[in-house]
Amino acid sequence: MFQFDTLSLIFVALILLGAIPNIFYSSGYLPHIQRKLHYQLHYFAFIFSMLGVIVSANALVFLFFWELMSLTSWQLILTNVQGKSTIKAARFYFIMTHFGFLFLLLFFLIVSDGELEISFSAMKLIASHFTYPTLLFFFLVLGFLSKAGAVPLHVWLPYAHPEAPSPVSALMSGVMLKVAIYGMFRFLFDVLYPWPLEWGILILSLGALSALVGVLYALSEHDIKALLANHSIENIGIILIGFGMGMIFDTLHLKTLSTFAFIAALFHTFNHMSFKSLLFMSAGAILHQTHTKNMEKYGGLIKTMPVTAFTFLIAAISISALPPSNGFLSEWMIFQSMLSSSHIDNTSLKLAIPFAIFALAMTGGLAIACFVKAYGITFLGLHRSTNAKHAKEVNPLMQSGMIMMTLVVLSLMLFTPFYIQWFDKVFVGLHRASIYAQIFPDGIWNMHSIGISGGIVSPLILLLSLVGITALMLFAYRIFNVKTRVHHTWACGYKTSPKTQYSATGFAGPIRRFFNWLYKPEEHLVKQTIAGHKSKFSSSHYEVHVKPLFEKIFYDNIAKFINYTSYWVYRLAHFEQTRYAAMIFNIMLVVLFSYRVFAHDFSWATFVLEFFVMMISVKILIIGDKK
Amino acid sequence: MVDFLIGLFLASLIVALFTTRLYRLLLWYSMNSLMLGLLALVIGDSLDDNAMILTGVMTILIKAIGIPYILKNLSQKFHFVRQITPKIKVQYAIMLVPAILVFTFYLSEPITHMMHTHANYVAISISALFLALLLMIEHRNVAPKIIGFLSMENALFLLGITATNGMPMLVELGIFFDLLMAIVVINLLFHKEELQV
Amino acid sequence: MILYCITITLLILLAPLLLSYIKVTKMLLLFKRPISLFQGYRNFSKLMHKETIISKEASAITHYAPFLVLSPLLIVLFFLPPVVQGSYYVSFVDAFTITGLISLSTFFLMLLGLDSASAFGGMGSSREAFISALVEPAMVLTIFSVSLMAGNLGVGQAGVNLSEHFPKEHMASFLFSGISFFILLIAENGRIPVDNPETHLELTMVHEAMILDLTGIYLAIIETAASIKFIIFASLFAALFMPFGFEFSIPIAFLIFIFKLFFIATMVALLEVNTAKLRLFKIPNLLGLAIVFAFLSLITFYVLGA
Amino acid sequence: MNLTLLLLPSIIMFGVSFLKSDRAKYILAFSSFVILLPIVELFLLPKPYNILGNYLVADNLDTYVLFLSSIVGIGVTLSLLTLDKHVKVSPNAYRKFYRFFAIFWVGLIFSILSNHMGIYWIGLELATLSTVYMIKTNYTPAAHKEAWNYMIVGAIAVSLILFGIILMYASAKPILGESAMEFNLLLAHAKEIPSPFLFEIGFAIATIGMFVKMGFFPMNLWLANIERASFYPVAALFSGILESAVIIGFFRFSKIAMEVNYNHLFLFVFVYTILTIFIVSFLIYRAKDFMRLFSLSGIEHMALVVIFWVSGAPFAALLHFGAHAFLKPALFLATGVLESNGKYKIAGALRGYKGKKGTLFWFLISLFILAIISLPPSPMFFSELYGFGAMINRAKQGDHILSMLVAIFLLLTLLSIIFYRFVAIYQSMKYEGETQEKKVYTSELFALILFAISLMALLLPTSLTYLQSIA
Repeated sequence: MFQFDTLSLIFVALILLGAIPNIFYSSGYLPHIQRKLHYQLHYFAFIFSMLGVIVSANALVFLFFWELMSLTSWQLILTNVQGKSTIKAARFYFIMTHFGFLFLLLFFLIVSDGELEISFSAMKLIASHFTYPTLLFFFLVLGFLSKAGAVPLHVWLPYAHPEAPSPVSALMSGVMLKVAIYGMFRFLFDVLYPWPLEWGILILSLGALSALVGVLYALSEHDIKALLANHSIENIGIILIGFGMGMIFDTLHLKTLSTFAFIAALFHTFNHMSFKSLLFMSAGAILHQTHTKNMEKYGGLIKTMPVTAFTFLIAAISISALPPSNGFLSEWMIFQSMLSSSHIDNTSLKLAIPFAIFALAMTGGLAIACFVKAYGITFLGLHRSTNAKHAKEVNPLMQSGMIMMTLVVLSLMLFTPFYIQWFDKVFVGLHRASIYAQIFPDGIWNMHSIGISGGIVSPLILLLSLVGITALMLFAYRIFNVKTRVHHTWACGYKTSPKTQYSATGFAGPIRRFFNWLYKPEEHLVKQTIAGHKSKFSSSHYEVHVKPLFEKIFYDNIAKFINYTSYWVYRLAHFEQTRYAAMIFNIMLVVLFSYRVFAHDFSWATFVLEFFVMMISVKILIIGDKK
Repeated sequence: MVDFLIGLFLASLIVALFTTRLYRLLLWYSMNSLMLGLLALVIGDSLDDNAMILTGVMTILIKAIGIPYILKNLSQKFHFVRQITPKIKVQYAIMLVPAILVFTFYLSEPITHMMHTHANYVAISISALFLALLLMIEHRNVAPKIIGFLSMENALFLLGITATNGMPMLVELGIFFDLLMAIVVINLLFHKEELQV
Repeated sequence: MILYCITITLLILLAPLLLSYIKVTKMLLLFKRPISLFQGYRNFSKLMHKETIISKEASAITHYAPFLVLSPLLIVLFFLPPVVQGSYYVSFVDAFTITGLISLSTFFLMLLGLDSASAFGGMGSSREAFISALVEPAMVLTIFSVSLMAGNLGVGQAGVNLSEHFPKEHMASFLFSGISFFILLIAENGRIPVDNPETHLELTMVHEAMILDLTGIYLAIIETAASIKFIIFASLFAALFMPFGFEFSIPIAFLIFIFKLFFIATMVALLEVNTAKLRLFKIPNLLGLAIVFAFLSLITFYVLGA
Repeated sequence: MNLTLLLLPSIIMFGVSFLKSDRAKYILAFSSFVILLPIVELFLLPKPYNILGNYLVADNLDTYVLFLSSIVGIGVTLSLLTLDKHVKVSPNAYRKFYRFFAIFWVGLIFSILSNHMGIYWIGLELATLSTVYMIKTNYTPAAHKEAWNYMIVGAIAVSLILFGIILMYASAKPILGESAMEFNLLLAHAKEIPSPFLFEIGFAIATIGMFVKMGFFPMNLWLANIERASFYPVAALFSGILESAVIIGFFRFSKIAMEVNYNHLFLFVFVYTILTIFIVSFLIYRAKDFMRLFSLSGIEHMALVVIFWVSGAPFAALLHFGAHAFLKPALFLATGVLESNGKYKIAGALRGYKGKKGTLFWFLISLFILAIISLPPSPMFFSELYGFGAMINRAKQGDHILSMLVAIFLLLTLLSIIFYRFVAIYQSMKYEGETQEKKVYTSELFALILFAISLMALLLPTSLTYLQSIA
């Protein structure tokens, strides 16, 4: 029923690291929730089911907990229903996870021969005899990546995460998505092991695409939680890039490089868990105080909510992959593993990998812009609404949750070697050579890339020197004893007011304009002009909404198609109100005819004849003449 | 003799399809049932099967006389619409009837290789089934639909008699019992108010 | 080790001079009376003595950010390729780390701009975010492709390798990355045509807008950071894209290096004189060019090996 | 154990229904409960157990189905006790309802326990005809119309079944003689049938009859309309009990057909089921009232039961059937409460319940609604896992593995449309619309609890092993 190998244990640790601070935070958040019993019940069931997925050792238990996880998280989104948007988001989320579940179901049913209690290793044997392994791979990818939120199955994230209560968003984004990554690890290694090159390239490209799409849509958001949700897409993309590289290297029999890339992916998984949880918690704290998710209504919160501001800053630095944070280290590893591929002679790889490098580099730059926006608009400057003005620091329980999560982030930063050693054991458990000694050949100070003439980074030295130099300068500043004076910000002689600040929309303006071809934004400009002057106006209001392109072309059309079909089916079905005898007549005719044609002696001529007979009969007996 | 009676059975059913008056329809149904009963008597006689002879007698009594009589009574009591025009155009119907016959013979063609005697009887029974369905299709009123349903019953009796040389007694009695039950229910349904379906 | 320290000290000391040099060159070319070459130092000492005015709207970020802007850049100085033979150098630090450190500095600079609740600060930050979002990928790609050509991902080692055996077979990608890097040098340091460091007009400001509210010692720190950033880029350019003069004896090599720096500064000045400031929304055309060249250089190296 | 004992409660019920006293209501209900007792005894007897020669033979499969039906019957009776609080119903109608209910049970017991195609059919016809009048206990024009509709369509369907039975009988008569009507003999000698084509034709016609009766393609809406027009306990009866009589016939016929030619059977049933689920899923997508919704979903479940059975997963089919038999009646019975404030009001149907009874009610209904879209830990979750597993296994053994997989995928996609709709409806019931007070009566709650307990009992390891032993 259950297994506890290193891979499972690592992910158990991940869940616990994500969940324990969250429990504190959640208890602090509880007074904010009306249906407490409902919430508590599903909250703990959710954590429990995630653990269940991780440690399950056969398909039946896995699928059971997987669905339980979807079910509870769906109910958690519905904890505080505030209008249509929550309901829509919850519905969308649930159908998407169910969609993924279908593929997982197909996958498991194929590889288990219907015997759902067999172990994963027994599945491997069955899978190896299956004629279309790529089909299995596609099922797996669709199943897990719809949960993880990779493009093009990512659309639900920016809807579902903002609507859930903040502790739940933190859990969903920080931890639940990782369960899907666990699934990738578990089943690609345990069941579908030798991978063709194409699979790795597919994962790599999906990752690159997700990373770009995620960060681009994050930039255009002004709902803080939706922004963070979009960043989850980006980070899942980054994890997948690492994962894909690992698969590619493995196919090319570069085992150590492959392990390195996988460790990078795993490391980033942990990092994303830590900082994304923290970000959602901080965002939740702000939401808790200001009662709005709209960033345009924040501002100046650093003065009243210093703890939240500090934790958010740490997480923002980490997610923007700025040295020496843990986010930086894992992205560095992923970069290094991609660059180690320069000597590989394979054209498709040579095209795919530079693209992925480019995507990752591009992502980094945009992520920084995005988090400057998120942090700056939220915490700095003057408050933009009365709600923000009255915000206070949240209660100690929530604070403790955030601080604990900050400690997790910092521990990932400080004890990188320890974590890497641990991740390394996962792959030793999967019959690979340990590469810890190659990554840290001389103590914990320098972290080496595995590739030929790869780079080296020394996270602790970087951290120490940064802190050291800054402290030194601060010390010098104290010594100088500089005279200071406090005065209002200069605003060209006008009074400094919250309204003159840059807004989140304005901040992202240039980038949005650059990517206009992608966003195709809806712009609303309302302007009260004075006496017909174009340039003189008493008030103006500008809003931009970006609807994701994928949603527009993909999901909306599917919805339209279903609507259309159901309309026709509905019309057809209503014939039976008056024409039931004719319906039975025709179904008899077609069944008997088909039995005659197919079961006795098949020939195309009779088949065509049957077709025409049926057409005529349906026309005469059911549809009838037009009046 | 058997073939002749079967021919008459089919003919009465086909004529019923083109009828436009309710009483005429009842008459044709009664003829149809009569043929069935006679058929049972003939086959039962030739096979020396008492059960089948009993079936034949019961068929004639219940189906050829009893049911048409009850239905006629009901129709007078509840003022049925007696002018019943088929909804399917006659032009179509005259094409459909032969088409159904051709189809059923085509359908049962493989059976002729498998069982030697009764393949055509199976075909005719199936076509009778289809024709009875057609009867139900072409009328909107309740009464002809009931006739159609009863003709279906006849069709399967035909099958039972000709193709299998009679079903077990128990089953046949059960079927009659159910038929009576059906009539009771129909009676009850009519009892409250007469309504067009 | 001594040479290493000397180099770093030299770079720090040269930094303000180099910026003043550009200004002087420009003024000369425009037939203006030039300022002193040592104006940078003067400004610094003047600002150090001034009283610091802190905005009432600002938060703790304003107190710490200037130091955090400067310190990553100072750290980068330690990672640059060596100037002379026999000097110690940190061989292994790669492009991603260097770019990351520069971005860290930019990150705090942008926060600084947003902190004071002034419209200018936000505007500057927004523009800077836009520009650096486009610059960062190009920079990572460029340096990576150069270091791949040099056969070592560590930038320091790459610089040495390039001057020891220049990879002639990769000339094409080398050229592409050179072009890209030069554009980046201009963009990252806020030179014309991306930014105009000399005006305080809201249409054109980027870097200046962010630091409009700073005075005294904070301004001094930020100005120093700007000059150090320039010298980092210049010396990276010198080491990676003009890989010669390394093999000479120590004093000559030093001189050649300084000459290279001034040559780069002259080129920048010439460019500044000859072009007009671009509109903000035209900047992507230029930076797009940089990204394209960077990507091209990487892909040329990868696919064609040229 | 003899037949009299089995039929005794029904006969008493029939007799009591003619008494015109107020107490008759409770005696009737009690006699309906008592039906369970002989069935439980039958359940415990060693199988196969010949009740009436070789005509009525109780084996594991049919006692299981009968047992399920009797539990549903108790639930229906329970909710009938308070039916008059929701809708207008005269005492006379009550008694008439029970009168036909008694006949219904007789027919049902015969058809489920029969080992003889003819008796099976007679029982089925009896059950069908008796339900016609149950629909009419609701004195509305709509109910009258639908009763006629049911009468005619049901009669066609049942005639088709008999027609098919006769053809099958004809095909096997040359080797088995008169006993060709006995299921177990027919099964044992299925391979020797001289004219398999005739048998298949018969099977096809009988199956069409059964499918029409269960509301498969193309007759998807008639059951829904009937259930809409009649009282909701009748609807529960339809979906919970009557279908069990039909499905057991299908189980038996298809077992024989599997022996005759498995591939033909599989293809036929598979295509038919996919078509059914295709239509049903899109109809559910547009359904706007509870009756129609539950009825259509019942059709979907029956289609799944059928396809699971045919794919060689009788365990999954039986489990699914059991879950369906408990869930659907429960929901139908609850409809009376859910629709307290208007027939077509889905939004807010789960709101406005006060007190412990109310809370328990909406909680149970939430669970039931989520259980019919097979979320764990609903038995349907497990049955679908095993059922689809068997289908895929079947696909892997065949030659057309890709097209089969595509078909299975299509099936799953259609099921997710249903899933989507139910999720939407559940959310709408719970979170949208205004709160209006609704009243829940204890007897209804008892019925729901009974169903909930039975559902949980289905998941016990013992019952699972029992089901596996049937299979």
